[in-house]
Amino acid sequence: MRYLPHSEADRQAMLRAIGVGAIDDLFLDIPEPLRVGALDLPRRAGELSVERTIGRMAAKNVAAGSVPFFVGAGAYRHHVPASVDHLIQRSEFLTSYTPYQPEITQGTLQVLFEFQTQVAHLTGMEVANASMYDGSTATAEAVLMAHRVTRRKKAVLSGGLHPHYRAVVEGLSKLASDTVAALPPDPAGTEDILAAIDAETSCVVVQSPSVYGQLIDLAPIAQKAHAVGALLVAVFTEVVSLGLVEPPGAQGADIVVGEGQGLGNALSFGGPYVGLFATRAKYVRQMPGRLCGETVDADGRRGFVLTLSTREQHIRRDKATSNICTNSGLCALAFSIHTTLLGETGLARLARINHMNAVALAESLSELAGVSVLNDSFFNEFTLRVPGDAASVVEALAERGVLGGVPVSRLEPGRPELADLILVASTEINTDEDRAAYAAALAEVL
Amino acid sequence: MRYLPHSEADRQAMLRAIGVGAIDDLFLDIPEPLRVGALDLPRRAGELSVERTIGRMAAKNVAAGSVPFFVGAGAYRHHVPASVDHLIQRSEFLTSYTPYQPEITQGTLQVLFEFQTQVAHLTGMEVANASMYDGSTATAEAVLMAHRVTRRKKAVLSGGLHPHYRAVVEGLSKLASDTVAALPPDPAGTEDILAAIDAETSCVVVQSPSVYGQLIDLAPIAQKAHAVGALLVAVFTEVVSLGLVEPPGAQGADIVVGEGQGLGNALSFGGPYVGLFATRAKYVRQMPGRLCGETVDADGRRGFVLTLSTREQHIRRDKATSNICTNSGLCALAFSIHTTLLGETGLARLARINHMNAVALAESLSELAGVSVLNDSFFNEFTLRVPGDAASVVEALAERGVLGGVPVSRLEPGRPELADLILVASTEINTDEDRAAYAAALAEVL
Amino acid sequence: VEEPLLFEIGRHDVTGVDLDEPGRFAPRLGAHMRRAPIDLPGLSEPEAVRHYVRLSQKNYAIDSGLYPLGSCTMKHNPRLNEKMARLPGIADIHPLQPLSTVSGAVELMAELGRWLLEMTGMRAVALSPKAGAHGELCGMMAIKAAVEARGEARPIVLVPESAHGTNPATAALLGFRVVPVPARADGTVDPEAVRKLLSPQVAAIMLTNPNTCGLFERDVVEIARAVHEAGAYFYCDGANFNAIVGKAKVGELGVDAMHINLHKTFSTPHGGGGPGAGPVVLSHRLAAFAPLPFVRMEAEGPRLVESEAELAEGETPFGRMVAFHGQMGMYVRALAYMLSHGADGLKQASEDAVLNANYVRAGLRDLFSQPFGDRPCMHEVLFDDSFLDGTGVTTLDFAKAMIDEGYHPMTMYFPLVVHGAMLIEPTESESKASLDLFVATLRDLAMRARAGETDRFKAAPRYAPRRRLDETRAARTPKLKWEPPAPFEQAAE
Amino acid sequence: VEEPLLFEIGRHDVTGVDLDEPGRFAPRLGAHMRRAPIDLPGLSEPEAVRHYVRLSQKNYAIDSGLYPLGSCTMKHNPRLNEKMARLPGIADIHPLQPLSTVSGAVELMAELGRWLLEMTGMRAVALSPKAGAHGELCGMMAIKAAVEARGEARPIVLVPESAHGTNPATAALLGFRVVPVPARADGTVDPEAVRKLLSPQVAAIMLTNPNTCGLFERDVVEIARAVHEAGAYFYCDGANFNAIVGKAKVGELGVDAMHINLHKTFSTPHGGGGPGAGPVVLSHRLAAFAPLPFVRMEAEGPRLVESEAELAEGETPFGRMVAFHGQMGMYVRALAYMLSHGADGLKQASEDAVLNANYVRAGLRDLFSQPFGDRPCMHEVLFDDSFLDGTGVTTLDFAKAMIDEGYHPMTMYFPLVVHGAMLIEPTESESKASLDLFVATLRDLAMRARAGETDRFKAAPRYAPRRRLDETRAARTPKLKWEPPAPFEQAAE
Repeated sequence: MRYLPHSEADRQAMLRAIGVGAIDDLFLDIPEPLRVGALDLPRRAGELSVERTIGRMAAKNVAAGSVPFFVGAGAYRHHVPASVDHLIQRSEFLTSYTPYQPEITQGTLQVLFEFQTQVAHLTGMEVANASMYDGSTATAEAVLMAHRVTRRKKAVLSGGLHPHYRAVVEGLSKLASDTVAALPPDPAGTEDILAAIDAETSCVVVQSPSVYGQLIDLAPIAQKAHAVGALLVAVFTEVVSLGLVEPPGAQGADIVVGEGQGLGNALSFGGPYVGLFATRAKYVRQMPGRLCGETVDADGRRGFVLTLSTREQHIRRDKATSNICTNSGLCALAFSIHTTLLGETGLARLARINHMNAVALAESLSELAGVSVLNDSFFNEFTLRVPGDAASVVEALAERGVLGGVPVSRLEPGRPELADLILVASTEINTDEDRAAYAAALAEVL
Repeated sequence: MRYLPHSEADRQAMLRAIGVGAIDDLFLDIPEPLRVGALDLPRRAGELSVERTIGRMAAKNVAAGSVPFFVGAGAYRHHVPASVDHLIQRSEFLTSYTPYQPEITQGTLQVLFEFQTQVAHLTGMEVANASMYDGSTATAEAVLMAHRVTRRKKAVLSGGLHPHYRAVVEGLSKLASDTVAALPPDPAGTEDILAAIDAETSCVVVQSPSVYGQLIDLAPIAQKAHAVGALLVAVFTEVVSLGLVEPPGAQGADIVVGEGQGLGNALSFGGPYVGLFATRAKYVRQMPGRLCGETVDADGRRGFVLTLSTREQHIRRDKATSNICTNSGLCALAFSIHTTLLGETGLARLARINHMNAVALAESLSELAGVSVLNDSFFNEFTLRVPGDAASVVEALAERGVLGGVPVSRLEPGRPELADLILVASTEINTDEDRAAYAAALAEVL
Repeated sequence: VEEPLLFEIGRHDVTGVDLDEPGRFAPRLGAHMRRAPIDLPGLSEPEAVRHYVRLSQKNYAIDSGLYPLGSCTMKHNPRLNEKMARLPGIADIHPLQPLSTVSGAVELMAELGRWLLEMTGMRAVALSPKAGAHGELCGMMAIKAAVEARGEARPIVLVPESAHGTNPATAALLGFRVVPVPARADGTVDPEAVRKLLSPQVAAIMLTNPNTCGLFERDVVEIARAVHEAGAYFYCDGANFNAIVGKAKVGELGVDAMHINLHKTFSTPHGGGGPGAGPVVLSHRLAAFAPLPFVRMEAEGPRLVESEAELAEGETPFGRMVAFHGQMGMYVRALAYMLSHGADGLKQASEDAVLNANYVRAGLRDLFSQPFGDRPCMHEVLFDDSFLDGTGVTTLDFAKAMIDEGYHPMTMYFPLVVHGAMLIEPTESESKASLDLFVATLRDLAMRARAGETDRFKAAPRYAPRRRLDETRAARTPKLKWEPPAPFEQAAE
Repeated sequence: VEEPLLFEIGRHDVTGVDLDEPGRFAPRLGAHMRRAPIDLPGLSEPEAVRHYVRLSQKNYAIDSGLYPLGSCTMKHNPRLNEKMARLPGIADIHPLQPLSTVSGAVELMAELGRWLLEMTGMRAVALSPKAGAHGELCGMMAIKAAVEARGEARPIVLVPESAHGTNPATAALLGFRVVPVPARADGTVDPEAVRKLLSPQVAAIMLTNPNTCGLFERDVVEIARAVHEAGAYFYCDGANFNAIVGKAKVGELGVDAMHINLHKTFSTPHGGGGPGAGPVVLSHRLAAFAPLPFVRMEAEGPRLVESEAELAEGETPFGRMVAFHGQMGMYVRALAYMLSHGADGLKQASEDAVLNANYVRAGLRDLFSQPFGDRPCMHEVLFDDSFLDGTGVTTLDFAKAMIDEGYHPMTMYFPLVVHGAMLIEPTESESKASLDLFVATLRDLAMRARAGETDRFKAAPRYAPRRRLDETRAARTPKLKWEPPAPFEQAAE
């Protein structure tokens, strides 16, 4: 087997050195009747065979890059520079462990320090951690953190929060005996969330742009929350929006969480992605996840280490702020490299192009009879109302080779009032031809 | 422009430091009327745009991996392990220069030393160089070297030599006023090359397996050549054959040259490839190309350097053994890694599989009426005689989605006696289904 | 060579991405336009490539040397897996594009599940957890849901002291009270001790097997029986599953839920700290509670069930662990690894992992001290620091001295049940020659420690990009992001 | 950390490639079966990856630091180009599969040719040469063919003494006699000197422009006129084309043939010594002689002409340089580079390259000595060793000391016309900050040399994987491949 270095002769020599006669003498602790004879699985296969097996599966999927593509709803197709993927595949990044031995992992550590700074700047917050699994789990952790900070147990969730995010928060809260007050779906951003905030509230969780694409004014919500001693948890699923819209930190958010996939990371059918998590400096010891900090070595030279680990499970065990014992290291690296390549100028321009493309698409599609855009303001995604069943429309578009978005019914099944809505995203990858193809296909389908 | 680090402010500051007012003040030596205004070419483009432009061109080609594929004739499609391409893309290999500063290029140098050893072992020769451009230019260099060694000027070329190789040798010889006696095409390996060797002969150049796939017994040719003071230059275009067939070194060859593409390197429409060049130790100072040798450093530790460079152009100028001042470094690295991964066991097995697949294909195709295999012995390629015009047959096969080989007429145009021949190769990439598809398509076409 | 911080070399007006400035258009941002700059320096591509290449050169990695981190399983990461994960039909598909356009992806998830279930002998699998600890959470949520479904309230979870910290942390996150289970003198759990702690208050036991001392819990079947008789569930921490693949099926041992770290057992890269993936296999007792989404095998093929609206009879998912469907990028790497090994290769890998650990044990047993006596271990071998008694050299010093010899240290001070623990896991990826050199180096260090060369250890590492770092300072005055240096005038004060 | 040779760690029965042993079949090898083993050790994949990763770590590279090799043009290698070269429609097409299945490849060659011709103002291009020196050979073969086509025999080629060694070597290879052209005191060629050497015996002059002293030959037009009047041809060595792309067209300067190193000017990677690519552009005087294969533009699109049977009126190729069609893998990288830059970016790159060289010149001019006076240079700046007079430090010592400062040395002792030459080419890829640090380091070294710290230079490098290597020993008793060590008994004698 190509991954196993031993020859048979090596194995025999090693068994002799250990002083046993056969390999099974090392497995004697496994009760005899429970030792496996053989697994009902195929035997080893060469690279060519594995490539063919997996290649066949891959070929059954429609790659986003092969069609006019407008799917978003929490994951976005952006162009990632070739150097990003090259760099993250460097052995020294790819095959390194968590940097617990800082003397020989300064590379990873400096990257994390730079990442934390970039995330803090992007979100307008004072401090960010070294990343979480993804946006949805970061949101759940933010709610738990708000409980710790406020010593309350009730989270209020906006109706613009991504339904999957809501489900993650609700599932955990239900089993942890916390309370969640989730407002009904709010496609147009018109809900009265202020009314839902009360003295029991630990935090109010608001997504902007919302899952429906609507941009939300967070400042009044922050004000109300703070007035009752609650925290504002601001969520985003499209990090590129931060290149153009006012950051949550400038609007009074206490915790900002979001999905970082849009920079540096492929769609990959939903994962791995990278959760971003930022907060105020005063809450740092209540924060979950890894943190990298600056210090000096024995010679006084600047260096970096994982720090404040007394919050973490491997030290504090059942008293930890979270059970999390990893970050999304390589995805964070990809995020950080892409952000570095863009810089201020590039990210702002990228965001403007995204917005322009979405505006152009919205204008073009809403010219069709019976079709309208629900949002008065949006970034690169909006909610489209179509005559008839949105899921069927999206399926019919797919048959015509256009991946036209996500029917809201897929995220919110069983709500007839949402059955005619499609979430439609457009990024810098879309060309005029893509938009024309969409409009033509939609006209044909309706 | 993303590859240019300067901001405009940087440029201005630098011009000031230099003491000139504008960039064109540094180009004053270019006569004014000859300074270019603007090139009639498009302006800069982002990655996405470049990917689309080149991707469109690429998409017009039929990738070998997407169809049953049987094309050889000097370039062979083998499966290259994924780790090979990963390793050669390491910055430290990919973006390093020729190892003229050995203290900081021991990586490249040790690879070359290992490569030279592998090539010497494979060919059965005493010494090999650090690689040439490709098999065809290595052959031309071998002829020039034979001229230097024998102080004669006439090369005899076998009719089994790849016609492109022959053309490269002939073109150079013609302009360098040397003589070439090229025997007529010899599909079945029946020529009497011994008769062409005389006292003027500097070398006789024989390919085995020949371009027609025929395996040639080199020993009697070596004997005759040596008897008249000439050298035997043995050529191969499929290095994988050396895993199964007797190496030229064991048959008396004086210089062995060949194409190494088959190990580690993609087809890439013909290049870059890697020429292999090996000879006897006594001729090493007449050898062209780079050589890496072992030595010690100032602390007595083993190390490697480029050596015997007094043969080379940058030292000897017009007295050099060749004008060559590069090798095919990265391709040689890929070759060496693939060979290391295979090892003795793997290469022998790979060669057996190739041979088995070619035998199975030959048997299957020659069952068709009017179709026959010309060769009595071959490795993974053979010459097929078909009824009618081979070029039309190959084109018709291509229309049916089978790339069935190379019509000999493409390499030897204007020879009606060869017009019904196809060179057909089969490697480990071919499945039973591929062979069945070929046989079915050929039956349909004939 | 030192590498500055991005913020010290980047400039706001430099970009490594060429984009055309959009033409005029009427924005629809409302009043939400960003008002202040972000403060994000940029680098051109050559600068960026060099920045990250140079940073990478300060890292140790499996590809550059043996990485004997016990419990972390730093094995070879095949490059084929990276290639497969980058196929457009895998990397470039959206989790919410029509299911009719991703049948291959669902098939891949089904196939991964099939392999995991056959290897473990379990009933159902929850693929979506994003890491091992997330898998633990998933498994314990399933257990809590099952307990609640029975109308019971069982507030206690039993956890041995040798467990990974994630075990008690996970239990606590769900509001459980953690009760420790003591270990026997031989490093394993005593079924009698468990039985004494069991009661109708106990929801589950969380056991690692093979355990963190590198030993197989030989009474696991008896423990499982006792747990089940008490109406509780058996959660197995699968961090060490790599020792027993093809040798024992946890389902047959009585386990109800176990997470599988795809990065440990199935070689997806650690990436400097993730991303991981932690699918959870579930017994028939818990299968119904598997969270959304999951793959259901139907006559027409596998089907991805995403919402409660699509549930069939008997499916009672406890909720959802993540947005979308989990770590496809890791699934494909793990599946490529499994397909490559096959049933025979997977078993061989377990055997070689155990062989290698015991070979290191055999090479060191006369000089190092084994806390539980000289007996075979599984895939990792545990030493304590008693062989350093009187030398003044601590486990930490010893580990840092390994850096100067070109090795990554082993896992230190874990498990907590052993004083000055040193946990060595060579994995199956190491050759005999590599282990011979490693053993020789450790022997040499041990002898130097005993010979009184204490300074060498206290000063270590000397040949690394940094010497020992001041972790106390980092924690006391946290500096968690770059701040511009004070202006010159102030700095000069 | 030392890395053993493959032959010291590999084993004949270990393989890193899984292949199934074929079943029984009747071989058709005749009597040609290999009789003895090859003697090729193998490594498993983890061992192989580590072997090559560790070897790579002993290399310097552009990606890890400034690489100021004059005349070699070590510029940034964009990763986009690597990605494009690996598209299946590029990497996985065979040179002899039916032309109907590779129209995109031919289109790519045509497009590359179009860019090269527009940038140079020439008539035709021969894409196939595999490297710069091979391109020289191609160009000189075209010239020789043209001379012969006129029924003439012109046995002499003029070459300035500052030329790359490949120039005289190439001319000699074709049987020409090389006659040197002296340089003026200012480092450029005097048209008068050329005129004096011209005669009906002279086939061509080979001139590098910008020349190897980093200077533009300002009398190039006059030289070209003289050469043409004498019935000879003007070959231009295009190694330094990168300084003038978008600034001057060599066709308008009177050049008849010039090779273009795609790896220098258009960023295809150097790869530790190749592969390169050396397309040759030809004037109307030589266009007809372009070798096979070439791309002909026809009404239906570009057509690849492979054989004499397909020639049109007036096409008289002198032969063929290589099997197949040349370096497609390099064509696509170069084209991606060109498309990325565009006309404006290519010009900017030339300007930045010249700007950077002059910035280094300005930073060093007071401490270093310029052999041809303090005047602007093109893309590289030449110093001689007179600033080291009396220090006991040679150019070589100085260069090796740069290694200890983390830099690759500049080109040394070339061009030969300058004593102790140091030729520095920073390329356009370096930032101002990078150059500032480089200049400061060189200034520091120069001052240390003058301060008498000779030992530091003589002992350099001290902080590299190896100290200075014994090149004499390597050449005197060449050891060009691995030999098994002598058995212990013998070795002990």
